[in-house]
Amino acid sequence: NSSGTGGQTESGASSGDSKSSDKLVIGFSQVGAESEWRTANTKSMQDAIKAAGHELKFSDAQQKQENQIKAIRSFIAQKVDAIVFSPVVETGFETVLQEAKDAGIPVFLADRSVDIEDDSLWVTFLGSDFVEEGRKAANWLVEETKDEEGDVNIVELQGTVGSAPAIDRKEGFEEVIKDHPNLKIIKSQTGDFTRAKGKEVMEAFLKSDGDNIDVLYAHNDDMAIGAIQAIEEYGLKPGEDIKIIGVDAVKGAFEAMAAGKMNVTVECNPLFGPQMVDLIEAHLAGEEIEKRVAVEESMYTMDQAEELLPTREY
Amino acid sequence: MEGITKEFPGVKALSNVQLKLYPGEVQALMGENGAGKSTLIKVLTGVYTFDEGSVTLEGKSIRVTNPLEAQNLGISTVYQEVNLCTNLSVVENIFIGREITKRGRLDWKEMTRQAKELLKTRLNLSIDVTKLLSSYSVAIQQMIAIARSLKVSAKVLILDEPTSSLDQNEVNQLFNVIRKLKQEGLAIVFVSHFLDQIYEITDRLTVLRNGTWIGEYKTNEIERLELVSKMIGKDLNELNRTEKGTSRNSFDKKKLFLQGKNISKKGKIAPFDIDIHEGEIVGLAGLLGSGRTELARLMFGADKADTGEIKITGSKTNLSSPKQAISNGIAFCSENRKAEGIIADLTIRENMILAMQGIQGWFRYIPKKRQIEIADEYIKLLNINPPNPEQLIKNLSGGNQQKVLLARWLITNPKLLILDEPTRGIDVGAKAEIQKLMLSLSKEGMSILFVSSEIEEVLRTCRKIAVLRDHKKVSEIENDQQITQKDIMKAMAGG
Amino acid sequence: MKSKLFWPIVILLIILLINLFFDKNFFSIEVKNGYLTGSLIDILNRGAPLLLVSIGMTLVIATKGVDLGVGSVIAMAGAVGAMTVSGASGDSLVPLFTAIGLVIGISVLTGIWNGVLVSRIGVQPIVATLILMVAGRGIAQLITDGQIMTVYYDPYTFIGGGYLLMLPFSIFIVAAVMAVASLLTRKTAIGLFIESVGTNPEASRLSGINSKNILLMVYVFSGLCAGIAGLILSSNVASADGNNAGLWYELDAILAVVIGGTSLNGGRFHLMGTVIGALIIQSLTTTIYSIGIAPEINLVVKAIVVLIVCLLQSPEFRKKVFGGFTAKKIEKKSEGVSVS
Amino acid sequence: MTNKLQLDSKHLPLIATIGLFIVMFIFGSLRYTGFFSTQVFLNLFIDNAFLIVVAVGMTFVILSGGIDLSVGSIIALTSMVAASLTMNAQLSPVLVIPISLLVGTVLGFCMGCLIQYYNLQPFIVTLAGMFLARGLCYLISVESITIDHKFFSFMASTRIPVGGGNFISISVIIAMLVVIAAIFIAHYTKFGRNVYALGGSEQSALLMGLPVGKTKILIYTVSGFCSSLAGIIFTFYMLSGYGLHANGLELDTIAAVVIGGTLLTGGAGYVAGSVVGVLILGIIQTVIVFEGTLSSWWTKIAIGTLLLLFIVLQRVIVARSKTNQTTVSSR
Ligand SMILES: Nc1ncnc2c1ncn2[C@@H]1O[C@H](COP(=O)(O)OP(=O)(O)OP(=O)(O)O)[C@@H](O)[C@H]1O
Ligand SMILES: Nc1ncnc2c1ncn2[C@@H]1O[C@H](COP(=O)(O)OP(=O)(O)OP(=O)(O)O)[C@@H](O)[C@H]1O
Ligand SMILES: [Mg+2]
Ligand SMILES: [Mg+2]
Repeated sequence: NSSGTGGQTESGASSGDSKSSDKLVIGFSQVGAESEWRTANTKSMQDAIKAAGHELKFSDAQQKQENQIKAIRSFIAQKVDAIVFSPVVETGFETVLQEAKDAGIPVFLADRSVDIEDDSLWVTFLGSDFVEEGRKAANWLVEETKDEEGDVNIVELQGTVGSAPAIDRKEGFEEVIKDHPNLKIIKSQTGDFTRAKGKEVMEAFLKSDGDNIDVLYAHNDDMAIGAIQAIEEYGLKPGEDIKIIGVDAVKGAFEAMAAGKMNVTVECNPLFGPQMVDLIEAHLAGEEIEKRVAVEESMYTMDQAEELLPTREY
Repeated sequence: MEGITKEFPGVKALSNVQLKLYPGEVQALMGENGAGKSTLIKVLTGVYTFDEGSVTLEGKSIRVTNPLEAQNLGISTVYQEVNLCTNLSVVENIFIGREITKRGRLDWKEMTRQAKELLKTRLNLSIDVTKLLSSYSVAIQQMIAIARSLKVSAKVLILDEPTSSLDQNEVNQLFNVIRKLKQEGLAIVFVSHFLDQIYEITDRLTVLRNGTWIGEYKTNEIERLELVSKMIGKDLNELNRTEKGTSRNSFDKKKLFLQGKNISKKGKIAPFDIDIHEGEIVGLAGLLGSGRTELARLMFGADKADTGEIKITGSKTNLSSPKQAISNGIAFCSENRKAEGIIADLTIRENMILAMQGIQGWFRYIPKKRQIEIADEYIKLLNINPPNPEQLIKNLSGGNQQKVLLARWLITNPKLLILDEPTRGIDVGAKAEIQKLMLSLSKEGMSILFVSSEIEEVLRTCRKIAVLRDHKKVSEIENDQQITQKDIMKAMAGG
Repeated sequence: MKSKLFWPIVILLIILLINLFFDKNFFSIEVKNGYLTGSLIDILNRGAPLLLVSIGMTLVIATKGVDLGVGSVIAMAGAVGAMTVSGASGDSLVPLFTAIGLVIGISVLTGIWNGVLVSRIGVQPIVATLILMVAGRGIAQLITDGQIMTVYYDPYTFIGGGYLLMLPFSIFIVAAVMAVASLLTRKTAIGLFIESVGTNPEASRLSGINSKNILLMVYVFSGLCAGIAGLILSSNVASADGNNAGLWYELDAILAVVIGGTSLNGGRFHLMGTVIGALIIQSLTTTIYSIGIAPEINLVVKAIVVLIVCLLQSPEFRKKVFGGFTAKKIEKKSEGVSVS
Repeated sequence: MTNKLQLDSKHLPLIATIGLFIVMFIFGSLRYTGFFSTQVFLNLFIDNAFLIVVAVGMTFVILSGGIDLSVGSIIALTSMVAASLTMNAQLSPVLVIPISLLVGTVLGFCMGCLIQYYNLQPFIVTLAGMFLARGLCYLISVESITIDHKFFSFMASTRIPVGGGNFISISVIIAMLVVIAAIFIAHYTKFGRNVYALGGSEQSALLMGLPVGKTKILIYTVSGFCSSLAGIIFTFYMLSGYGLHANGLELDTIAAVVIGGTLLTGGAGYVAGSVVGVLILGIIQTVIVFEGTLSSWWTKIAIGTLLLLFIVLQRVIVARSKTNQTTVSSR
């Protein structure tokens, strides 16, 4: 939060030349509004662009790639100064990005990258590394259970089947635990990133495996929160009987951690709007920019929760 | 066809029935409503498969499993209910299944030409054949169905009640066609409840009763009354026919029930006036498409009138929906049984009480026991077969469906009953019953607006006859002893 | 009627028995923390929202319509409910009843909206309700401001998570709605009117039935059912998620109705069949979760089960498959179309 | 069909729809800079080529009184099959394209057979087909597969100039060919007329001796084929195969067909109408993107509102002129 406004003034001061003080028209194509995280991300972008005095053309793709391509085409037709977009999927944007390039409009990727050989098609990718998030989660678990004698039984709540965060968070997590044979994923099922599904699936897990479950790894906090309710209703203590790992670090997760019901959440920071605006302005001012810019992220555990809770924005 | 047996769940529709057809002859299939005529035809054309029996065509044993096969074998059929696609144009309905193609594409020009010609020359009908079938009345649709069946080069032509909503002119036209086909060596099956027609056109008759075969006779060798008694299985004397004299019932012409002034609907019917007294039976006569149905619909609020006002027992009333009409004591039995009458998936009982329940509203539900009582009462009154109130109406024979619809309206005990071709497809015995019923109802004070293509029937029952021509009411005739069919016909045809 | 229910029940039993194979205690119901618990009760509890929506959907389908808006109504109802009680705390029941009142109000309103479009303006049901399906989710998010709204007010969570007489409260809600629906359709003329309007609207109109009001009513009822389902769902997870709550419920509900033996062509409807259909779907979902089927093949499994269910209900299929052994028996029952 | 006289009542929904589309285009042009250009109009075709193709297939299904929910999933499956054959199995497009086209065709055929022979409801059979096709995608791969192949890139990026610096894509040409073929099939072949008859009344069609079973199976096969063809176009468009592609597309397609004036009960409607329906959905989206200030939820509400506006106006126009018409329609 503090970095938000801070970054803003900084950039305004640094770019003194006429080009970037011009009002820019920035087209932003968002994936959708499927989660709190996404909404926070959208808001951050909107606020940052407005605060910098630029004009925003916003388009919501409703989770559909074809809509996103259409939106980018329309941005080109409207001759915007820059296009920012969070690709729904990694693949399939060559054609339209080529059109943008031909029209001389720079493209910035947010949150997720694209899988295209020709990296001249976009300026930079600013976003989180989902695989790394999975690794972080696993590393925490490895650390936490290093004294444990027997098997540690893990259940996994996956995100939407086929979505990039689900695939990557699973991959990163498995990559780490495969060196620790006592860590075992005994059940893995999709909870579609939602609370209701998370709860429902966890309920079924508990019915079939009940007291064997030691750890829950959820691909996002929402599913973890749903699962916590299921665990409580089942009569176990979340956070103690079953350790809970989430990803995203949304406010709800902090509340759960503060109440001692959740152990850890890996941050996936959506508030990179100001950072993005800086990058756009820098690029248009002719500065050289790295192809991959990481968003600053960390990990929060139960003991930090109480103190950080009031500062969380999303 | 030999030893045909067909069983529906709970009903043995045909048992050991035979039917022989000879080239160059017209064979009549006779029987009461529900005797099994239509079923026999459907078995022959592969709509139903039969349980036992055999069918031979030109010495070869055949087993038809669908109508397409039947057509390919040279059996062309007009089914009882008009079975055409109302969403297609008339040309398409005539040609679909045997379209004319030119260089791989359908040749609409040619088909339109041929269709026009066919209707004109064969049936003397000149209509716009590119219009949708739904824009034509049931009668016209029936003619088109006949035209379609003529289009095939067939060996066997089956006509299941083709004349039920045609008037005399059209029937004559059809008979001319049939005679011609007969000469060409076709074997023709003709079903009708009009004895006059049977005697006029057929050579032989096969009589069915209750799904059993009664006998085959040469038409000119059997007396009318004998035939009827064969059909209904009762002695002749029991069949007391309504005499013309009794119909001219005396009623006081003092109480006016409905008074319509200057009612019209653009493109449908020119402004007309109409008075209906309590206990009066008013007939509507006219040629095909003269606007009788349209007039009747306006009186019921099924269509909204553009102009005019209606007074019921003296006070001005707005009839803009059927519901309003019904609450004013008006009932309307449509000529289009299939589209506007039956609720196919419901039972006899439910179909019967529907209008009554409509009056009672959502919450004053007629208790089931009462429903069954009512249904049983009318099943008995109208002699509906099968007498099971829980049978689905779609499984009933055409005539029996008609009776159920009649019952639906009788149950509401209306003050004015509008009947559009109520005797369509009803057998001789039942027809007489219904006419008798109409008279006795009118004696009790019920007014009836009666539309029929049978002038004789109108003459027999009606006190007053309104004649329509070209969507216009042309005259109103008081029916007294001197009036004959000829007079009415003259008025209908004009000139 | 009886035979319509036979195959759905058999299928439900088969699915449950498959579970028994994996989990010996599947059918056992025990008392835990003072409540009855067990997989069967879970299925009922979890399935409550789907059951409700399907019951409403049955009546809509009986009029030859379909209501695609139910998922969005669920989301809106949850959002409204959660928002109303979001500030509340403590044990005062006033916010709870306000929430319930508002939800019922909103869902009736959505029903009127759909009903008016279909019955008065004459829009085809699938498109009319598609409008609400799209816009409703937007409205739900507008209410929650795109956030997942969490509720910290215990009475609210009772609706979807509480217990009464040792059983989940949601089961009682379903039972009540089902009872109302059955009474309305079988003890009043409404059922008859729905079936007649669904079979032949024109003939019904000419018989003096106000088919417009019947249509309006079924959409209102469907909206109401969806609204209550939304309340249960949102209360159960103590939060409201405008974007995801009730997603794809419309398809599951239609599926339940059809499995239950009601035809999409309108006419006869079978409420009890729908209930069994919904239970089949819920049991299937639960089974997939609990026997550990990989998420990638969830859909394939679901597709196969749906197909089997439909095939078993098809007389033509049964004749072909079982015809060999029980030809005689079936022939007698069948419509008389001979086998040979 | 050939008769000019028919240009009245039957074509009215279609004419109303086209009229509304033009109004919308004018509205957009007046309101947004850059909207009034040939390219924006052509983009509607470029971006919706696949939707046009599925809508064409769906039109036949709906005309016959059925429904096909599997189209979106078949697009995804086709893209997945094409991608994995090209990238994993390294097959040449000469093989890949026909095989991929077979995917939907075969699935459609099977669904048609189930519907016909076992008398199942199309809604359910195609719903199962929808689950199955999407499930099969995940069996091939849960991740998306990028296609990196000369042929596909060529198909994707070739621009066919149409004058004035405007261009269309190859997919648009394919889509237009499909539309022309479909219009021909619908009106000038026996199959086409049988579809209409079937939609009017299946029972009548049967009694009239039409090959109902064959027609039905063929209809679903055609729809499956169109979905697969759309899948190929979609693959050109996306240059990837992915299990989540075209999620929920079936409803868009049905909406497009119905907005285009086809009755869901079957028997009445036009292929050309569906194309206009697709364009209308497209222009709604374009307007919203050009507006560019709507949040995610307002976007949804706006789509709903515009859809409502369209449908109600269409209804009003049609109803208005119906009352001026002389004929009674029985529906
Ligand atoms: N699908 C069916 N299911 C059950 N019963 C049927 C079915 N179709 C016909 N029936 C029964 O078969 C019997 C014969 O009916 P059919 O239609 O052949 O009579 P019909 O002689 O043509 O009478 P009508 O003169 O009234 O047309 C009737 O009792 C009818 O109820
Ligand atoms: N000979 C015809 N030529 C053209 N159109 C006709 C003809 N006959 C009927 N129609 C059309 O059918 C419509 C229905 O007519 P209507 O039902 O009022 O006739 P009707 O007098 O009841 O005769 P019937 O019931 O014997 O058909 C008319 O409005 C007209 O458009
Ligand atoms: Mg008959
Ligand atoms: Mg008439």
